[in-house]
Amino acid sequence: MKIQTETEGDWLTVFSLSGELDAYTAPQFQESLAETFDRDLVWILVDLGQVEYIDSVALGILLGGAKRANERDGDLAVVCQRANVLKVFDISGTRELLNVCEDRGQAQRLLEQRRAMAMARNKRGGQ
Amino acid sequence: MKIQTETEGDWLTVFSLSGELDAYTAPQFQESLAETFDRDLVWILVDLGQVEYIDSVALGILLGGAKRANERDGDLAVVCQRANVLKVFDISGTRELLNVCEDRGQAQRLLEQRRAMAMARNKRGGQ
Amino acid sequence: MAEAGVLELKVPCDPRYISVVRLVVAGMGAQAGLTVDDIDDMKVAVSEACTNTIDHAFAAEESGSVSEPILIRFSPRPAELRVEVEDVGQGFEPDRVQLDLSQPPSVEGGLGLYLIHQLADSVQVQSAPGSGTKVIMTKRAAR
Amino acid sequence: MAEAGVLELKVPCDPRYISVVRLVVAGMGAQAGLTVDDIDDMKVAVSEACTNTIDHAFAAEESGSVSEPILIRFSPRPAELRVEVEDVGQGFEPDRVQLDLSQPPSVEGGLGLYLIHQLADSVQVQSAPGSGTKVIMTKRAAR
Ligand SMILES: Nc1ncnc2c1ncn2[C@@H]1O[C@H](COP(=O)(O)OP(=O)(O)O)[C@@H](O)[C@H]1O
Ligand SMILES: Nc1ncnc2c1ncn2[C@@H]1O[C@H](COP(=O)(O)OP(=O)(O)O)[C@@H](O)[C@H]1O
Repeated sequence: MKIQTETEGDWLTVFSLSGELDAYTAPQFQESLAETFDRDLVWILVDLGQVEYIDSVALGILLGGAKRANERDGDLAVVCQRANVLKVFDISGTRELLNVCEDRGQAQRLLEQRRAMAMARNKRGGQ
Repeated sequence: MKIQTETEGDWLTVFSLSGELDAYTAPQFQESLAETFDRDLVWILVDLGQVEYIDSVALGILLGGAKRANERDGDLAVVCQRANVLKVFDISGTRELLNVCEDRGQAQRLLEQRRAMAMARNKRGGQ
Repeated sequence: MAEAGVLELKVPCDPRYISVVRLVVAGMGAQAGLTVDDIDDMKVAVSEACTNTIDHAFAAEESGSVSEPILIRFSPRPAELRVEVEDVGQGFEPDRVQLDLSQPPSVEGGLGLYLIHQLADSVQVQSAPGSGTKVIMTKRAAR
Repeated sequence: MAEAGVLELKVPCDPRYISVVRLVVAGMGAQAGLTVDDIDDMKVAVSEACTNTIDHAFAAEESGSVSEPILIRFSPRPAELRVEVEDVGQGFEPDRVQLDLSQPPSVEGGLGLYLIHQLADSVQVQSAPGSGTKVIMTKRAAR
């Protein structure tokens, strides 16, 4: 498994993963994710476009990431096209929870909208 | 493994193999080869362009085919580009014996020349 | 001794080897005539069973101690792949691990057995505290 | 029981499974850090040893009888893959199988052990009539 990390527009962290995400490799991604939260970045896009395999270990890490992001008023979205990977999201009923999108643009727009809503909420709360 | 057989110009039998040639799959090719000899076809081109793996079992079948063709005044040539397959010919010292060529055109020209020579020999012998 | 026609794999209880187990699932699945999609399903199911052994079977032992290997048996039959994943670990009571298969577990964790049941055509979990665990998964080629 | 850090494969004495053994060679070779070329070499070497067991180890038994499996042990060490292929067949006298490694065997047959010696970095053949055969092949990552 390979992990590439970028930051877009100072607020969005994009992870591009490739290879297989299992009990051996996924913990490495979990660490990268933890570092992101440590730096107070709570908007996260995980691109699984090049990932050929995931199982419950990866799912657990993604769910944990989404939960942590939500708790801190952020969110996480997943990009994925491969049928076998999508199937794992589908049968575990996590497609909605993890904001699984077909391409990166869609995922980024979704997170932008959520962020705009969160900022509006905070503004109202602050008044 | 997959085997495709064609006849070119009524004299040349071309086998196009793909996949892996080992103790399980190679015997199937051996049968096709035997049928060719049964039909008195002794000029044989074996295209290994799509073959990813060979070992001593395939080598033995090819050497047996070349021997049988030579005994009957014919010949056998092999087409192969993949480094790992070429390596098996190289370390077994069978590259010459099996007329290993880089492409099909080269192999076909080689067999055409050998056939012209064999026909000339037979003519002289017959006079 | 291996049963006739059965391929056995003994794998150290270490996550680094699960990807190798998946390679064998792919090879044996192809031999049994499974489709690529069915093989993908079995890769996840078998990996989950192995991950469970690594995570739960020897949980009580201090880390660093050498645990017993995972034993994986592949029985390719015509148009069917049967895989057993067995350990001699602490075992558990399958009945007490509530498996409501009508809906996925909502919390993190508890997904492994759920996915196994969803992805294999038939599943048997044989386990009891103190006597190890055996998970038997079967995928049929023609459905 | 598997040694710590050792992966064991028990394969029926049937050529259909040799391709699965090669998949494991690929997976374990990658873990040991071998290059693709070195993995290709080991695929041939290990396949040859398996083919020998299938062809020679149980030659005396009538066909159709169930023979003992091939036992294959993979020990990945840092930058090295060691593979043992073992059978409990009739064995042979390695010294009487003349291995002139300076030139390839000129006749058909007798190529298997020659290729093994050419492709692995080091080879040990342990065999004796009546007591089975073990071929130990090692490939180092950095050369
Ligand atoms: N091989 C095993 N050995 C011991 N306990 C196991 C084994 N497999 C599963 N279990 C038990 O079943 C529970 C549910 O497993 P699973 O559905 O895979 O979820 P998770 O692994 O996330 O807990 C585990 O928490 C564990 O208590
Ligand atoms: N596992 C084995 N069990 C018994 N005999 C073996 C085994 N491996 C090799 N041999 C003996 O060594 C000989 C040489 O083997 P090899 O070099 O592979 O060539 P080939 O298989 O073509 O005969 C075999 O003919 C056989 O007599």
